[in-house]
Amino acid sequence: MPPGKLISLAEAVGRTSWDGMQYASGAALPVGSDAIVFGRELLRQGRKDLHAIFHCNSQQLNLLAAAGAVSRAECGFSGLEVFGFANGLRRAVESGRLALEDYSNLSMALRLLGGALGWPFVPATVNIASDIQARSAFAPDDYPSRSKIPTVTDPFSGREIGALPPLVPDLAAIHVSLADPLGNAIMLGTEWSRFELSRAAKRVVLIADAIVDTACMRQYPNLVRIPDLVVEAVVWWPFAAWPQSSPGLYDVDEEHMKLMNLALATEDGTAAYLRDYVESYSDIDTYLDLIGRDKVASLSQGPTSFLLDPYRQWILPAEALS
Amino acid sequence: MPPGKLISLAEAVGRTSWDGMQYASGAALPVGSDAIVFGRELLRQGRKDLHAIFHCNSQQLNLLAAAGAVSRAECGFSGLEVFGFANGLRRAVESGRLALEDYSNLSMALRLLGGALGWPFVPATVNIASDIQARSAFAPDDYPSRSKIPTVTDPFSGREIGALPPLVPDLAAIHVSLADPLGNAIMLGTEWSRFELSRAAKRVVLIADAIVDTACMRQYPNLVRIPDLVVEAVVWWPFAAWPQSSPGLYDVDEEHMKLMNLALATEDGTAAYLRDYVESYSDIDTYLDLIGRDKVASLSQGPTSFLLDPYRQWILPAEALS
Amino acid sequence: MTRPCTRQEMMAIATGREIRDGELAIFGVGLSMLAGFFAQAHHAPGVRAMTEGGVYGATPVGGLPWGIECNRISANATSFTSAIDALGCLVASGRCDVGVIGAAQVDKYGNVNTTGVWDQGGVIGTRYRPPKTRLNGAGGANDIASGAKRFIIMVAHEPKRFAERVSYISSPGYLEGGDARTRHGLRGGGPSAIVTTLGILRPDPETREFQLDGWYSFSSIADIRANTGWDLKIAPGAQEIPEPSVAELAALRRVDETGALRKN
Amino acid sequence: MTRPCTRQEMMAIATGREIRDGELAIFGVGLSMLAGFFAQAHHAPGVRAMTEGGVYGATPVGGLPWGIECNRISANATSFTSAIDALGCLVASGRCDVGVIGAAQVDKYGNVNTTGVWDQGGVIGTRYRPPKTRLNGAGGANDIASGAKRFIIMVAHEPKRFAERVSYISSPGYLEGGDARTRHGLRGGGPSAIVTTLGILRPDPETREFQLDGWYSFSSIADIRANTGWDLKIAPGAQEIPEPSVAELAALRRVDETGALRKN
Repeated sequence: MPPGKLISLAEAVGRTSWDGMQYASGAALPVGSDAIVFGRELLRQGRKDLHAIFHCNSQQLNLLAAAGAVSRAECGFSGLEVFGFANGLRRAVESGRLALEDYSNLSMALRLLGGALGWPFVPATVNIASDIQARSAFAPDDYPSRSKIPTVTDPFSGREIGALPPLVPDLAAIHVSLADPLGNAIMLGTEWSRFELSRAAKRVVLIADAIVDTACMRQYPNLVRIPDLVVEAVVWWPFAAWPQSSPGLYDVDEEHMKLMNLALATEDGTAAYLRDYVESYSDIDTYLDLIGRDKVASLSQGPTSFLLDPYRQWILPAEALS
Repeated sequence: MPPGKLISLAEAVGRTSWDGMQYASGAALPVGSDAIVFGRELLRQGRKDLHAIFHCNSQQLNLLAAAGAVSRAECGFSGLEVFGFANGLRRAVESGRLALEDYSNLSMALRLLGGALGWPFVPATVNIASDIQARSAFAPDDYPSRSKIPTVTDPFSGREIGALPPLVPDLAAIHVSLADPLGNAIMLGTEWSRFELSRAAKRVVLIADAIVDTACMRQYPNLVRIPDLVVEAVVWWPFAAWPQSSPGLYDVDEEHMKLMNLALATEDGTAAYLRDYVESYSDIDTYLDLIGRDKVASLSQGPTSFLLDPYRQWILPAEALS
Repeated sequence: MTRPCTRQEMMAIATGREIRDGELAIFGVGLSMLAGFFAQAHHAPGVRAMTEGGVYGATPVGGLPWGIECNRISANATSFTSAIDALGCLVASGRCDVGVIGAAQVDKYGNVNTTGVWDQGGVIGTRYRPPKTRLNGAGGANDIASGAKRFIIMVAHEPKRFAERVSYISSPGYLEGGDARTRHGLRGGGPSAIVTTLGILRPDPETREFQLDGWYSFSSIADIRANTGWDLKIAPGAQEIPEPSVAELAALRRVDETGALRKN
Repeated sequence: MTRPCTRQEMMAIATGREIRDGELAIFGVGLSMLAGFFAQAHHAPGVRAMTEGGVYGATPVGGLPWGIECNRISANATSFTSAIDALGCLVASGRCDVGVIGAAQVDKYGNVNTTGVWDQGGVIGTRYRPPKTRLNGAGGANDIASGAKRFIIMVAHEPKRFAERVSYISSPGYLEGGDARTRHGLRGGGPSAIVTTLGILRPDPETREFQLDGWYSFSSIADIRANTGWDLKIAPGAQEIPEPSVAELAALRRVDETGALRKN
């Protein structure tokens, strides 16, 4: 059955990305289900001047920002949850190298929904009456801002609410637990806003931890929240979200989360991280070696492993995917 | 583990319904996944003057309208798909007994989403420039109507689009394939707008074809699109959508679909139908007898039966549910 | 008369020919779904088909589905989502390439009425009043007509169905003609063809008035004009439409295995 | 000093006491989640808890979750949906009874800054400029603060965190005080309490200025005033807050099994 839309990671990045593009990813919360391996490959291929659309910051945005590849970003949360502030992103923001436009976690998701529906604006009952509405990093002189979240008059009551600008990213690289070669995908764990993102973006590439036979999708069509008809390409890459988690497949690598964020706090640390963890592998095997085969095994035995059980029978082996 | 929120159908109707209420149901397409057994019980308990919110007409609305229990209705499609026009509904509309406010299938779903999100209005790029926008059965003298789908000015472009009125029904009776006693629910087949409805309505009662142990939900949390925290009560009723289908559980009963719609075409036929198929059973056993045990068995062996297979092990037997 | 197929089959094949491989397409239930799945079976294997309910990747099994979510179409789908997804994210958004809708009544600008039949000459007036005969309402057709890049109207060619002006616009065609759709802010491109049991009508590129573009081997210009409720113009280049090929008819009859299109 | 528990534990317990059984509640990650799950474990078994990501029915296993969607909280959930569902349908809509949020800086009207620290006295001016120290942004806290019926702010009580006026309103409290929330069209009721490592502040019913409502056995009015960056008023009826009961502390420590709250 493979390849269908299955292509290599390098080819996916080469075919769908360019300098200056609006690049959307992350789209899950900061420590899980992030297509960070796509971001590593963006750096390997030297992409720069990205306009990053991340519902929340993730280690991917943290890395891209630390490496100087992002000049504008929009997100709802810029930290790393219990792992603290995102050092790479904060350095880029504090230095003025990266303009970070702030929204909230709901408004980012609603903006993706608005893009998906082709709406000119999205009603906002949040972000109003705050500095998120009043201040714009993209239009610093517009204060109080009238261009970022302007008001709109409800025709029923005559009262004003906010209007959010919809998002239509050039590309979305979306992490999914399971995909078939046609591009149907199953997400285990919260979708966060990956459903909306998959419909908002002009082009969609799936980064899947495992590839399953389409028979799996026919057994569980209600789980296939991203259908093939919105997907351009599928990349198979185990541990694609590492060091972050993928519910059902692997846990957070706490040690590397800390090591990585510490490294990204400085220029030198970032250079070392890029050398050791971005440029250093040549394929999936050497990538898994880099993580460490013991760690791959232990992270796979997490408390959510049972969530994968119903689908294991359809997972295609590596031999079938080349 | 039962009862949790499990209550009888008669108690659910008695506790949550009243004359004149905004009653939402249907919420799947016309020949499937409709909580019609709740509608039959509304008639058994003599409810009247209902304001029906049905994304699409279904045999339930057709029946309620034929019986004279509905004075106002809003829907996006008023037919019965390949089974033709809905004779009970059309009689009520043509006679002027029932005011039917027309929307489209997308705008009904968006209005539920708007109710769910607590928005004052929902942007509309559909229904505009049509008689759906221009004419209102609820406000017949308002022509061209300015109250039903007024215009709103997009603050980004200055152009006008439509504004849909959100829906917040008093009660939603939602058909689901599987529920647990806590009120977590799995829908097999398209959700249509049941997700949005479950968040828009003030109160939610689930009508489930089968009850499963909560362990099923913990194995498949991504399938639980209606979580217990929005659900007030759960009613177990096999073949709850009959004569319509429930993907994975039973097929459409073509013969009864036709018999029923033919009956609802006349006052006499409706009276006979109410006597024979609404007032005639006293519990689940006599209801299944009415359908016919052979038919129950044959309709259960449909081409989608395999969709239920993963969940069969958790289905609680009738003995556990009383 | 020894037609190679029924009028309904010819209409379904002519509609299916309008659908191109790889397109994102939405089909209603009934005849339009058969037309779409015929196209998929014959010349557009890569058509990305969906239904209003968000059923993806399916082809019907066991004959014409009873409805969009019915088990015959649910049995081999790869994804089920929702109405907002299919009709909103994929159609009203402007992403859908082509939709197929039916009509009880259509007018010379391709406006569609599926809502009702009114007495007094079909004129409702400036006060809403219930129809003499209530039909099905707009369903998803209004959303397709508003948002799809183009759509095809399938309709039986009878005088009562082809009006100078529909009583009620359930789904917008070109409204008053010309650039009216743009002025009213509709995103989609409008109807590209009216495919009937007698032939095909297409809009004039300027006025958007529908003109006769083709007739079948078993119909004629005179026949079609006699069955059209406005003074139908003949498009430059109008001609007879090729009969179904053996392969086309075989593909259609595989899809329509219960013979729904052969009943009249 | 022989405190029965750490300051952070006291803060978590005092926060948990604000949550009532049966309420629809949303907890952020970290300390606020521990406070919420403590309430559920101790006196509010029927609390209907959710996270921003749409994780329902879960209680964390194996210690403090790393994040809202992390495996420790995914392992025993009954439902996973999405951000729009949790933060939109259930919180911004006005349905959620209570939320718990953190703060880097809070002011006397309960406005919260989690976005940054600016130099020049923390005044940004009328042109946007990047912060000297970038923090985490609003996350879902803005949505909770805008929409929840009430919310509780959990914050370490230090002078730099308690300002007359926050530099940046990431999440709105009572804005300029009085009925400002209503005038600005915010749906939710605003902050009902600021629970700190030293005590509890509550808003004056008219002015909405936060006043000292209670102190812990190990703190005092003087201590709290010295650590507050505005001239803190004392509410009528302010008093010492009861120490944790044995059952409360046991419940908290069951939830906080890795001792995250006992580190300082």
